[in-house]
Amino acid sequence: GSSSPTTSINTSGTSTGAGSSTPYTVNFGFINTTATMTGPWGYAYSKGLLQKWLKADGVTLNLSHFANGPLLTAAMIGGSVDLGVLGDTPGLIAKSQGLPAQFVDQPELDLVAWIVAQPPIHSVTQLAGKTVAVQQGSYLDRYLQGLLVQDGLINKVHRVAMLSAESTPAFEAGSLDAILSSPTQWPLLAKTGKRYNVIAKSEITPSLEGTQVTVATNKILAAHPDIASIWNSVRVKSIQYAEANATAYYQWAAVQGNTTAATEEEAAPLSSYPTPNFTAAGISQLQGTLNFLVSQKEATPFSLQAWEVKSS
Amino acid sequence: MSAVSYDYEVVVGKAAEDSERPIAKRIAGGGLSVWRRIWSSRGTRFLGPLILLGVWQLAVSVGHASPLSLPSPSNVFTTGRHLVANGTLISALLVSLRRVGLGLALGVAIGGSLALLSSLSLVGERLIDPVMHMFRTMPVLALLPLFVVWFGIGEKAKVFIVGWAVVFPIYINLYAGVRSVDEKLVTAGKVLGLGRWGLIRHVILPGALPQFLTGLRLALGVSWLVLVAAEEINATSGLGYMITNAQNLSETNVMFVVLIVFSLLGLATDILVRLIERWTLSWRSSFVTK
Amino acid sequence: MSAVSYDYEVVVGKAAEDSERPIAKRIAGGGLSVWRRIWSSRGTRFLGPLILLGVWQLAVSVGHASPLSLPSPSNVFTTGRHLVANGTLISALLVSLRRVGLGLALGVAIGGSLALLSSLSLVGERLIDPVMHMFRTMPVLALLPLFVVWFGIGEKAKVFIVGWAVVFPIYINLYAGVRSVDEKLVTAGKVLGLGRWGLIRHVILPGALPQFLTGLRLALGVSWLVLVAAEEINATSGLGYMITNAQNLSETNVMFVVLIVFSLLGLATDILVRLIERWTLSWRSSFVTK
Amino acid sequence: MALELRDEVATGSEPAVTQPSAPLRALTGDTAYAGDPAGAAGSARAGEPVVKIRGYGRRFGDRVVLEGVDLDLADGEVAALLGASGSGKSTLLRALCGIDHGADGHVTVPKERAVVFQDHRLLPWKKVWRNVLIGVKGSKADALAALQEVGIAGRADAWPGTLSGGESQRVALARAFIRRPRLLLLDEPFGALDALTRLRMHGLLRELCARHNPATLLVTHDVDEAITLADRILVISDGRISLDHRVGDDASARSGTAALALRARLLSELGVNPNHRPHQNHEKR
Amino acid sequence: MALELRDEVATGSEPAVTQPSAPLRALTGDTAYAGDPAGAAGSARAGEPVVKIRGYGRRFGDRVVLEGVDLDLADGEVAALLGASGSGKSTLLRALCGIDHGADGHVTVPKERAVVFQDHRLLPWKKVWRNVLIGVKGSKADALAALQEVGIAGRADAWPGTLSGGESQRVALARAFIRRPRLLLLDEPFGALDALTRLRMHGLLRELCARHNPATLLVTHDVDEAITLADRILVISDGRISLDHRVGDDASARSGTAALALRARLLSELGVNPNHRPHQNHEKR
Ligand SMILES: Nc1ncnc2c1ncn2[C@@H]1O[C@H](COP(=O)(O)OP(=O)(O)OP(=O)(O)O)[C@@H](O)[C@H]1O
Ligand SMILES: Nc1ncnc2c1ncn2[C@@H]1O[C@H](COP(=O)(O)OP(=O)(O)OP(=O)(O)O)[C@@H](O)[C@H]1O
Ligand SMILES: [Mg+2]
Ligand SMILES: [Mg+2]
Repeated sequence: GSSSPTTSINTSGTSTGAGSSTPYTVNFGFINTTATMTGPWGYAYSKGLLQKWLKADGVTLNLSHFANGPLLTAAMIGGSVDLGVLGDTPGLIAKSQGLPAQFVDQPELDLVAWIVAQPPIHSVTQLAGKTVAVQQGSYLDRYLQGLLVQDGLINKVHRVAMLSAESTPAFEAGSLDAILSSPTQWPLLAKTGKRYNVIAKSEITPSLEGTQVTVATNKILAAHPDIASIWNSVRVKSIQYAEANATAYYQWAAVQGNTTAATEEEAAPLSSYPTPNFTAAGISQLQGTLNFLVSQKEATPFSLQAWEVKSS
Repeated sequence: MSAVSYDYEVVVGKAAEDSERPIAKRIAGGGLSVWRRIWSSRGTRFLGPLILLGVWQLAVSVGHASPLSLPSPSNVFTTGRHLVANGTLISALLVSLRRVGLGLALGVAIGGSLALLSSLSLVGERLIDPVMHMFRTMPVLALLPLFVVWFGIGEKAKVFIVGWAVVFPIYINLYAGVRSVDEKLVTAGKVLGLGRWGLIRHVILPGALPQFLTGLRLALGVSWLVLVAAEEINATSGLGYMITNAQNLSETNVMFVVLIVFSLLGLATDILVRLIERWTLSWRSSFVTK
Repeated sequence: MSAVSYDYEVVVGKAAEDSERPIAKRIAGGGLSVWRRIWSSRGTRFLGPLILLGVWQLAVSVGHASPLSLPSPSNVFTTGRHLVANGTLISALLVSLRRVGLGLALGVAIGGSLALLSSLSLVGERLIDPVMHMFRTMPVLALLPLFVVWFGIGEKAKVFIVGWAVVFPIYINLYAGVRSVDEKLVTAGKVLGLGRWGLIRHVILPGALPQFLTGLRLALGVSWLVLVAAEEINATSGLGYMITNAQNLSETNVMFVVLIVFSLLGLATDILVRLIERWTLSWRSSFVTK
Repeated sequence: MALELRDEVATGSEPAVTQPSAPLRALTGDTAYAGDPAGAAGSARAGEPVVKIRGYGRRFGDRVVLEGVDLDLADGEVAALLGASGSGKSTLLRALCGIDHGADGHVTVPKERAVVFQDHRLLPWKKVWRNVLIGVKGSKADALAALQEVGIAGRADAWPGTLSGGESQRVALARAFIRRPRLLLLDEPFGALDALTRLRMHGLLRELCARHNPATLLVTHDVDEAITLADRILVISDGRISLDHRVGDDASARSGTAALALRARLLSELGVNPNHRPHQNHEKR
Repeated sequence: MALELRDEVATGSEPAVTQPSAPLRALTGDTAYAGDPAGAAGSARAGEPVVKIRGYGRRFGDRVVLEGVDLDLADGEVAALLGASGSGKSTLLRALCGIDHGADGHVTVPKERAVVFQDHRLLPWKKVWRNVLIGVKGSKADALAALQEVGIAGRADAWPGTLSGGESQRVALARAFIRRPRLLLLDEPFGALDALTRLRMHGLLRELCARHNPATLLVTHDVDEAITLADRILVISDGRISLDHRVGDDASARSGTAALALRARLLSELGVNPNHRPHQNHEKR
């Protein structure tokens, strides 16, 4: 696929089908417990740029946020959300269960995951017989399972499902031997003053890293087939804008995540936001995740190619 | 007297039944005694659930709902049969029953004791009641991390979470029940020579029992609700775990199977409480003819 | 008669009070009338919360808990003052109050109507009661995605979720309340010429009112609990949103501030229901001297 | 016949605790005064009895309390009902009220009824004056007038829970007296009253009867009261009406030797040795 | 003195709805029979009154029901208490029971008391025979014997809710009669009984008094009953004991002209024209 150039408002309504020429609203959903959208497009939104760019295409953006993937996909099924960004695992699972939506782009790659363990554990192999908590169905889970399969530990490590809100305090209290963490959570752990070991970082095994996917419902695509390209173009503009203001961007991200600019740069560098809607590296990461989910019987196989939205 | 005419009615006998007709018709949907007799039979309790099933099937057939949000009854049934056959459902049920049972026992014991202390002693009331009202609005979901810190991530934490949630309906209803016991009976008991424990045992508890049972009904319901939250912590089986899992994996069929299991558990707990009521409140039915 | 000696007691007068001493001491913690008088004053209701505060401070001082899991009262207080000063807390409170208020109104209306239908009509009972028991054990957490599918992600969904959770305590308590109305009074009302609505208005509802208010107490509590779940859906403010957010950002101070707001709301709702009780159940206090 | 049919219904319908609750049964039953012109009953023709009881019987489980009771009451007739404690007087009254759904036989009564229950049955959540007005249209002034007549206007704004036994009973009387019933059912309505108040109430009852001419059934344990007030005295024993005596219409029947003879007869019917007069033959201790 | 002090406590302690609930107050109060040897009361010396009432008064809000009542009851004395409805008879009895916490004055009573309440107060959740045994150690056989005496052994296994008015009253009587009280408080205990049963109960009461010799306070509206049963007749009016008459100890005082004279005096004290005899001067309608 490729990103198409933006088009200006066409009031005559003849250039594209299904009446997309009149201004319309797109309900956009993303995963975050705070109401602010993160990432370059979130930054652009906070500056009022994203709205301006979309306005030029006759699109008004209406943001909604969700605590987890299942709620976002439920909102897409119910028609409350037309376009959404979510983690690849919930996205692939929902698609394999029949989510009536298509794959617009892969806005973020290389989601970084760490395994943090209580001393004296200092390597993944030492996790054998230990308890590791991870949020089920998240990219962290995908990384952990992938790594354990790779190291032949999948049946030796006691893997438990917990939300980070509960696993973090449990880990601090010593009930857990290790937890999965994103670098953004690390400063919080460091704040306790205790010493923990980061025993694995996903940067080393990028094939096990998660990605994000943007999906658009069949409904919105039927009504406004150009929405995918419109969104892609403003996404690219956002990334370019953020790159041009990198320091300010990381600063902004740090405030949103209650972290530091350095942490944000490590966890989600601007380089992990590709401008093309589909990249070979990204698709191969996604395919890896899908294969993994299929092997775990959590998803049924399907063709990513066929899922990609057919740009108008 | 002049021949004024008055309305008469039959209060005993054949016509007495027919005279019930207009109102019976309005409320009961059928005016004939035959209908009343049919509705009185216990089997009609299954009608509501059946209608529900019908509405569900209809909603699916009309096709307004996507199978992702509302799978068809037959699909859910197949999935259910499969889950029963491979033992997943039964073992999850057993695990959860254990947690709920222990949590209930704990919560009823604590909530009941606190309610008695608070409703029977002035100092108890002053010390306990406001604290209970402060705790009961604290959302379990927000307390989960604290539970984890204090009670770990084992079975204990799960049982305590269920117990915590159960305490409040028991406390509130038993407290209200004790306070509503007819004071005339309490003073009578006292004058008749009952001591503190005698009064509690023979007058106050029996008098508060109906409301306690209402509390128990609610507690049974609540315990299944918080089970889902409790089983978000380090669970590898259980109904709550199953449903969260199904949700994460978008397995709507499984989710509905578990929801149906929950609803059947609701029916079962209701029947259980009805049995307890029939057994302990039989004196109430004796008022039937007065 | 031979000079058998019997025990006497003073039942009215100075000594009558002193004779209360042994038992008062055992239960009330202080045997002197002075103590009873002190405990009777309404101000002592704040003692429980104060003790709680003390225990909290102690736990922090002893230092068993990490500041991440249990911040100190003073820290929380500072954070609270800050959140009040910058308006965050107040606006969150107002937003949540609106949701809870609307949800309560909806839930009370629906739960109340269903309870009346079910407790007053045979057919209603057969059709409604089992279905209510089936629904009430279905965990709200698991139903959230269905709510989102059916009611969207706006205010409506949040209000409906609160309403849904409120329906059940209201239903259960009002149903039990109606069924516990003294049948002698119902037949008396009927014989005195009250029609269906007259009976409901003058006999059944007032008779069921105490239990309804117990249900309302529980409903008020439950509404704050589910608010947290409801505000997981696309909320940009509100207390539930604030607490989830704080949890995810590990802002334990903020979390505790919101928990304290919840507990104060619990106290406030209790006082509210007490006022309603004092106003509507004043006839009960008249039994005081009988 | 009718008896068998009822039996079937009585056993078929209400199985113990589960079903229909008190309020439910009351609501699905009929309502006095509710006006059901097309109902099963008709209108009175002059001279016909206003209360017709045929083959009435009542059993609780195995215990037969009343059986095969036949009784007619004419317009304006005041009948006193005597009988041992537990003989079924209140049971019969409940049937006449229309609130007993388990009886056998056939009973027709006028729709306009007023009742004083043995246990008063004031609604505890309604102030005294509102209790008087239950089920009738009237102002507080009407209620106060009725309460004035029974001598407790001063407690009009009290909660029923604070009344003395006699005061509650008088509120119940006021509640009956404010109506214009065709049938007045009084279950030991003066039992908790002192001598003076009782005489006043007798006067009131007479007045009410004179004004509205209802058929009246008065349950009492006081033989003298029955003789003073009633046109007709019924005694229940062994589940049937064992004595049905019409008191003569002239005043002489209620005084002097005629009254004493009647008194003796009634007492002996109730099992008391009629020679046993109060303040006579007991030596104390 | 004591009066002022009580007042202070009475107003200071119990503010309306919020505080202490019924069960709570009962529990934190004292308990009859509970045995408090170190308590404020002592033991009886022979010849001293067993009940001492001094300056007793009771007001409800502004309404003074009783004021400045002084009364002693001796061991074995049977006192009848007459008075208009609402005059405060039950109120006085409640104080003697020890369940009225708002009274003024000073009242001492023996710890062993038995009471029949005007409204019976059977516990609806206990079968009849268990109701009889509340607060006493005894077997079902004991309960049955007591129920036999009041003539309702046949209903021993019934729920109180199914009893007739007179039956409940007799259960309450059985409950009192099974005890060995030093003070027997009876609030209109025979009001709902028919003539025959009432006579039987009179006999039982006499027997009980002969056996245990308790001081007895019997509230009744029946002047004849008072004359037959009591050693002493008290009339309450206008908030005080307006008449305190000792009935002579010989049988003649309870029969013949002496009784009639006493009857007339009591009735006139109660406000009834003593010439007004039943079955005499009312012409009907
Ligand atoms: N629901 C019931 N179940 C069983 N027995 C009952 C029930 N109701 C009444 N009875 C019995 O029926 C008998 C008649 O009761 P009823 O109340 O009619 O007596 P009564 O003549 O009014 O007596 P009293 O003069 O004592 O009021 C009594 O023995 C009573 O115990
Ligand atoms: N809690 C209360 N509040 C207000 N007034 C009360 C209360 N309890 C009793 N009274 C009033 O006190 C008066 C005396 O009541 P009490 O019950 O002692 O009367 P009584 O002499 O027993 O009358 P009866 O013969 O009718 O039983 C009555 O007027 C009653 O209304
Ligand atoms: Mg009766
Ligand atoms: Mg009295």
